[in-house]
Amino acid sequence: MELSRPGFSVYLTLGYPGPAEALEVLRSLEACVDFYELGLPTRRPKYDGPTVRATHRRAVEAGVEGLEALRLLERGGLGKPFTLMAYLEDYLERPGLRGLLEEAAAAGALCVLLPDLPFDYPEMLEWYVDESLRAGLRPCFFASSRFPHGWLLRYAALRPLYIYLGLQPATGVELPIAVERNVRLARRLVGGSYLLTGFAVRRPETAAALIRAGADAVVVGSAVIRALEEGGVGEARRLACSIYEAVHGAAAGV
Amino acid sequence: MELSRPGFSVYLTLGYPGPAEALEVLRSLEACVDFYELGLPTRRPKYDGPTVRATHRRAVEAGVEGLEALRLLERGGLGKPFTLMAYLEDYLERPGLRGLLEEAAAAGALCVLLPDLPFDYPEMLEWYVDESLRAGLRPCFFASSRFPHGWLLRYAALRPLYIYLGLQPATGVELPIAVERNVRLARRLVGGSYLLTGFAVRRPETAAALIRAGADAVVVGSAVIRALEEGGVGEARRLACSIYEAVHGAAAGV
Amino acid sequence: MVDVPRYWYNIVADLPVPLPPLVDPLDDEAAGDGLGSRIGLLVRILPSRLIDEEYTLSRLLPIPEPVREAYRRAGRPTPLLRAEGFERALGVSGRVRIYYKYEGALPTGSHKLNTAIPQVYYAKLDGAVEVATETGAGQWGLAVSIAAAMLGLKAVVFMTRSSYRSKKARRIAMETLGATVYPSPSEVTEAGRRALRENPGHPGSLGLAITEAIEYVLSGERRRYVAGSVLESVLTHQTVIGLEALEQLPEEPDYMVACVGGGSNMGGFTYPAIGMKLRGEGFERTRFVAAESAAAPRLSRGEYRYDGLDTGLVLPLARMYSLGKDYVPPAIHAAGLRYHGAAPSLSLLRRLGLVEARAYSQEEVAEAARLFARSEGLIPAPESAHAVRAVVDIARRAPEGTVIAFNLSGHGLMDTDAYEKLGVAGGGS
Amino acid sequence: MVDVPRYWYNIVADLPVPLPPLVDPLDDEAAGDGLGSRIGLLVRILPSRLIDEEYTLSRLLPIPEPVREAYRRAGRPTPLLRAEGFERALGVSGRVRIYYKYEGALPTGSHKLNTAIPQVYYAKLDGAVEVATETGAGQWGLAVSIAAAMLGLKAVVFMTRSSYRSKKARRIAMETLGATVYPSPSEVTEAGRRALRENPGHPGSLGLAITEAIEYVLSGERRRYVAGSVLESVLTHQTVIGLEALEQLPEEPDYMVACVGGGSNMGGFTYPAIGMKLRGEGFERTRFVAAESAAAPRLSRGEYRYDGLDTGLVLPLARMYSLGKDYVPPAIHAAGLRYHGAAPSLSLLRRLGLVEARAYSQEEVAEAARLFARSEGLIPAPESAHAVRAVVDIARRAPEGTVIAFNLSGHGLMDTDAYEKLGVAGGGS
Ligand SMILES: Cc1ncc(COP(=O)(O)O)c(C=O)c1O
Ligand SMILES: Cc1ncc(COP(=O)(O)O)c(C=O)c1O
Repeated sequence: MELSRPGFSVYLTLGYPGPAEALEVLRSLEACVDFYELGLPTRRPKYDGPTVRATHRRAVEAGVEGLEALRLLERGGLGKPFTLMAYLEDYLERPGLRGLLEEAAAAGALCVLLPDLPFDYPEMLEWYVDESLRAGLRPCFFASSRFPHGWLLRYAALRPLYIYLGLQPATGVELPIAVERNVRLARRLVGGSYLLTGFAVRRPETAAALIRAGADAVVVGSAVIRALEEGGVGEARRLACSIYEAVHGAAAGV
Repeated sequence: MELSRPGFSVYLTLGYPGPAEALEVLRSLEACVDFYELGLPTRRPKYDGPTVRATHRRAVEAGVEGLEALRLLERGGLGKPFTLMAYLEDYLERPGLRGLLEEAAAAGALCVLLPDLPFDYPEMLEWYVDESLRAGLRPCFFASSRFPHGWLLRYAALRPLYIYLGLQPATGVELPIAVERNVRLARRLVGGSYLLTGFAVRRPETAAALIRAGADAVVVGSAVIRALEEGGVGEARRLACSIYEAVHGAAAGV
Repeated sequence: MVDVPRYWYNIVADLPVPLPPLVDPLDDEAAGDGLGSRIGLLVRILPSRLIDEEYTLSRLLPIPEPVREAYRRAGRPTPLLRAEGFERALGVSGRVRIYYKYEGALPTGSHKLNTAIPQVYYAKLDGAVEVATETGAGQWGLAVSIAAAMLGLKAVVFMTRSSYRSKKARRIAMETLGATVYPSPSEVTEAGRRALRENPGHPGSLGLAITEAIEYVLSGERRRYVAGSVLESVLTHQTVIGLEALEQLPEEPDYMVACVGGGSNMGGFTYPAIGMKLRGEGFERTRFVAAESAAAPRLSRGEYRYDGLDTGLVLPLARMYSLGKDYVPPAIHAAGLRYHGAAPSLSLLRRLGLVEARAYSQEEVAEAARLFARSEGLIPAPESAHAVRAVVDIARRAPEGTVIAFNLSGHGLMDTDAYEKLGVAGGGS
Repeated sequence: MVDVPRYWYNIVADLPVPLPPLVDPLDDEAAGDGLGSRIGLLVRILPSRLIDEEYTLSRLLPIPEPVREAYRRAGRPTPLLRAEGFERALGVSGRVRIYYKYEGALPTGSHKLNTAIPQVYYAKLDGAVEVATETGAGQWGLAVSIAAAMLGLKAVVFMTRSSYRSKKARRIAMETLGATVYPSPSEVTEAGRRALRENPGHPGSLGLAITEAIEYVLSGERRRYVAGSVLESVLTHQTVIGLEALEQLPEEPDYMVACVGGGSNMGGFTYPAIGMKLRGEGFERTRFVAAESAAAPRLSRGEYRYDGLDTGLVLPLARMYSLGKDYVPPAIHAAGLRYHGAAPSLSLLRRLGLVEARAYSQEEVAEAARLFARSEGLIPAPESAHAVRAVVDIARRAPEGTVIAFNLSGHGLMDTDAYEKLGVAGGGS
C-alpha cells in the first residue's frame, strides 16, 4: 500500500493523553488526517523535543510503555492507516527487532520508524529493511536536516514507504532554519520517494509551503498536543483540519 | 679647448708633497697624463677621502693654502693642460666666486671644479656657469654616484668642459659598487658631454673598463699619492703610465 | 592566484554515517532552572543564520559577500608555504616535503577570525549590539574583539582565569579594541559565582566560561553568543582554510595534520580533503592526523558519548569524544587546547578511523616549536606547535617521497611568556 | 590583483637637488681609534650589495628573485584598506575618504621585514654567518631575527635598555627565533661599557645601540651589520610599500601620511608618489606629511646639518635634520621613533618643503590609536599611531572630498603594555 499524495498526518504518543482517551482523541481527528503516526511510549525519548517528551512521560506514568501500547488499538481500531515510531534502543534486547516488527505488523501498522537507527545503529540499516519486509512491513527511514547525501540516496534505493525528514533539531522546537531549502535539497536526492516532513510544523501556511517545496506529506505532533492541552479535542481537531486543508490545497495549486 | 678623448688625468693637491717638490712631481708624470687636476689646499677637504685629506693637511701645514698655491705654478708652468679643484666654501667670502675664477683663469686653468657646489650651493649653479664664462673658463661639474638624473641632464645642457663622476663615496676609498653600471647610466644621461670618472681608481684594468663602459676619461689621485709615498716619484710615474696606456689602449679597442 | 572561496564546505553532507544530533538532557524537567529545552534555547543564544548553517542539507554554503569582503581585508587567502628550512633542520631535506598553511597571517594571529567575522555579522543581522563569548589563550576572544570592532558591536569576553593572568597581552589587546574582558569564573554570572564559592582558586575552564558567556547573553537584550569552535557551522566556516589549501597545494599530501582544541582548525584544514576522499575524488591514501595536548587528550583517551558542550549544561548535549564536561585540565600554555570535548563530526571521523589522534606533552611540543621557529622564522602558537610536533614525528620516520601538509593555525608572538617558561627562547641554536 | 613589484624605487635619481654625500668626520685622524675612514669602514660593516644599492645612479633597482619570493612568503603585497569604520568614528563619513596601507600584515607585524630580508640575504651572499643590529621597541630586531631564521644566519640584537625591559614579549620572541639579545648599553662592547660607566642608569638610545652593534661586527669574523632605517638603500627597499600602494589606491590622495623614526616607512610609502610628483607625472596637489614624536621632533625642531648617524661616530656623518647624536630621548612607548635624526633624503625633502612635519605627544597619539582600534579592529603600533593622529587632525579640518592615505607601518599587538599604561585599553567606547 502507498500513502496518499499529498498526505497529512498527526503524530501522537500512543497512550496519551491517557490509556482511556487515546483512541478517542485519534478518532476525533480521523476526518482530517490521511494517516497517523503513533509513538510507542518510552522512558528515553532521546531525540524528541519537550512537548513530545512530556507525552511519553504521561503515557509511561499511566502504565503504558512500549509494545503494550498497541493493545489500545485492539479496542476497535482506527479508520485511517498508521505507522509506528519507536526507539530501537528499547527493543534490541527484548523482544528484539524482529519481535518489534512482527508485533507492529500484527497491530496493522504500515511501518515502524526508528529515529535512533541512523545515528546509533547505522550498521543495522539493511537488517532493519530485511526484517521489515519479512514481517510484511515496508521500511520507513528517518533523516535529519544535517544528513549525509549518500544516506538519502541509499534510503531512496531501498524503496521505503516514506523518508521522514526532521526539519528541526527536535520535535516541537522551532529554530530559524531555512526548512524549505532543505526540503528542496532532500527532494533532489530522494527522487520519487515519498517524502514526509515534520518537526515543529504548527501553521497551515508552513505546511503548504513545505508541500510546494517538494514534500509529499506533512506530519504535525507537538502543535496538536499543545492544542489538545490548551483547548481540548475540539481545538486539536480544528488545527489538524486547517493544516490538512492547507496541505491538500497546496498540492492542488491553491 | 677640448680635452683629449680618451683622456687620463692625475689629481694632486697643489703644494703636496711640499711647496718645493710639487711642480717637480707633476712634471715627472707629464708624459703619461693628458691633463692634470690640481686641488687648491684647504683645511676642510670635506668630501675627500683620507689619502687626499692628508695631502691637503700636508700642504696647509707647509704654509700653502687656497689660491696661494697657484704661485707654485708660476715657476715655469706645466707641459699639459690642467683644471683646478676647490671647495667653494673657502672662497665665498674672500675673494668670492668671481675672484676665485679670475685667478684660476690667470693661472692658466681650464676650469674650476667645485665639488661642494651641487650639494651645498645648488642654487649657485647658473651663477657659477656665468662667472666661469665671464672669466674665460669653461664650467666643470661634479656628480656623485647617487645623483639626480635631472641634474646630469642640466649639466649636459650647460656645455661643460667635463662632468666629473665621483665613482665612490669619497676619493681613494673603494667600496663594492658596480661603478661600470653607473658609468653606463651616466653616459646615457649626459649624451655627448665629456665624462671624466674618478675616485679610488688604482688599477689599469679598472680604468680600461671604465672607458669601455662609456667614460671619456679617468682620473687617479689617491693611488698615485700612495705610490709616491711608498715608492717615490718613480713608482708614481710607473703607475700613472700603466693606467695611461690602459686608457688609451681601451679606447683603441685593445 | 588563488581567490577567497565563494562557498564554505559542510562535511556533514558527505559523512559515511549520519551525524548524531545535538539533544536536550533527558532530565531537563528535573533541572528546573526554567530555561526549558536547550535546543529551543539556542534561538535566544546563537545568531539565527548560524543556526540555519548548523542545520542545513547543503554541501556548499555561500559565503555572504560582506563576509568575503572582510576575509579579503583580513588578508585571505592566507599563504601556503613550503617548509624548506624546517625540512633541513629536521634532516629530511630531499626525502620529505613539508607544506604548511599559515593562518597566523590573519590580523589576530590565528584562524579564529574566519568564524568570528561571519558570526558577528550574523549577530548584527539579528539586531544584536553585543556579542559575548569565552576564550582560553585569548586567540578567540581577540578575533571576536576585532570582528566586533570592524562591525561596530561591543564584545564581552569571559577569559579562563589562568589565561586572564598569563596572557595579559591578549587581554589588553582585546580591551584596546573596546572589549570588556572578565576572568572566568567571574562574579558577573551565577555560574561563575557558584564555581568561585566551590573553589576560590578555580583556574577556569572553557566549558565553564561558555556557560558564563551564555548566561550573560540570556540575561540581557540584543545580545548574541558567538561560538569559538565545536559547532558544525564553526568548522564549516573554517573550511576556507582547506578550500584555499586545495588550490594551493602542488601535490596531494600523504599526511594532513592539525592541532585540536575544539576541532575547528583541524576540521577547517582537512574537511575539504576528507570530503574528496569520502566522495572518491582524491586523497585516497592521505592520512589525517589530529595533534592534541596530553593535558586534554579527548580524542586519544576520551569516551565517545553524549556529553555537555558546556559545564553548566546551558547548551544541548553533543555526542563526542569527551573527558567529561566538568574536567578541569591543567593550566598548560596551549590554553586553546584545554577543551574537554571535540567537535561531533571530528569525533565521528575519529571513531570511524578516518582521523587519527596523537597527544603530546607540553615539553615535547616546545622542542618542536623551537626547531620550527629557528628554521622557518615563524613562531608557532603553543596550540599550533602541537601540529608541528606531530609533523616532526611523522617526518622523521617517513619513507622517501613522503609529503606532509599541516595547518599552522596561529603565531605565538603573543605567547612569548609561554616560550620563555618552556625554555624555548635563548639557549643554543 | 597586485603582484609584488619587480623593482624598488630610488628617489635619489629624481631629487630636485643633489643629495649631500655621507662623509668622514674631518677630525678622524685626531679620533685615533684606529678605525680610519668611516666611509672606508663601511665595507667591513655593511653587506656589499647594500653598499652598491646605496651608491647607484639607477632609478629602479631590480629586486633579487629570492627576495621577491621571500616577500611573497611573508604576505606581500600587503592590503590597502579603506578606513570606513574610522571615517564614521571621526564623523567625516561621506566627506573625507581615508585609506591605509597595512604593513602590520607582515609576520613581524611591521614594515621592517621589507629591508631585513634583502639585507640578511646580502650578508649571506658575503659569506656572513651572523648579522648584528640595534633595536628600539624590537620591531626591527624581530624582523632581523625572522629574516635570519629564514635564511639560516644568527642574529645578534642590541636592544635599547628601556625597551629591553618594557618590550619583553618582543625580546623573547627574538630569542625564540634563535637571536641573542643584549640590552644596550651592554657590557659586550667598549662603547656600551663606557656609557654604563658614565651613567649606570642609561636607558639606551638607538644611536648608541648602533655603535654597539657595529663594534660587535668589527670585532669578529663573518659578521655584517644590518641597518633598520636612515640609509637610502633601506628607504629604497621600503618602496615596495608605496609601489604597491600606487597600484592599489583607487584615487590620488590629497594627503599621504606616515610616521617617522629614521624615515624608512615614510620614505617607503611616499617616495614612489613624490617621485611621480617630481617627474611631473601626477600627485601634483598631494601633500606629504611626516608624523613624529614630540619626544624626538627632529624634522620639526632639529637642525639641518652634518651629524653622526650613531653616537660613537663609527658610521660616517650624514647631512640631516638632527637633535644631535648624543640626544637621549625620553623613554616613550613608541621606541621606534626615538632616533635623533632622519634619513638624508627625507631631511632634504623636508628642507625643500616637499614634506611637512608634525610632532605629537604620547597622550594625543594614544587617543587616536584608541579611536582607530575600536573602529577598524586593528591596533596600531605606538609608532604608527602617530600617523593615525596626524590623519585625525587633517581629516577633522579637511574640506569635502578630501582623500587621505596613510601608512599603518605596524600593529601593536605586542605593545599592549604601552596601551595599558596610556589608558587606551578599557574604559568607555
Ligand atoms: C592558534 C590556535 N590554534 C588552535 C586552537 C584550537 O582550537 P580549534 O581546535 O577549534 O582549532 C586555538 C584555540 O584557541 C588556537 O588559538
Ligand atoms: C611600526 C614602526 N613604525 C615606524 C617605525 C619608525 O621607523 P621608520 O621611520 O624607519 O619607519 C618603527 C621603528 O621601529 C616601527 O617599528
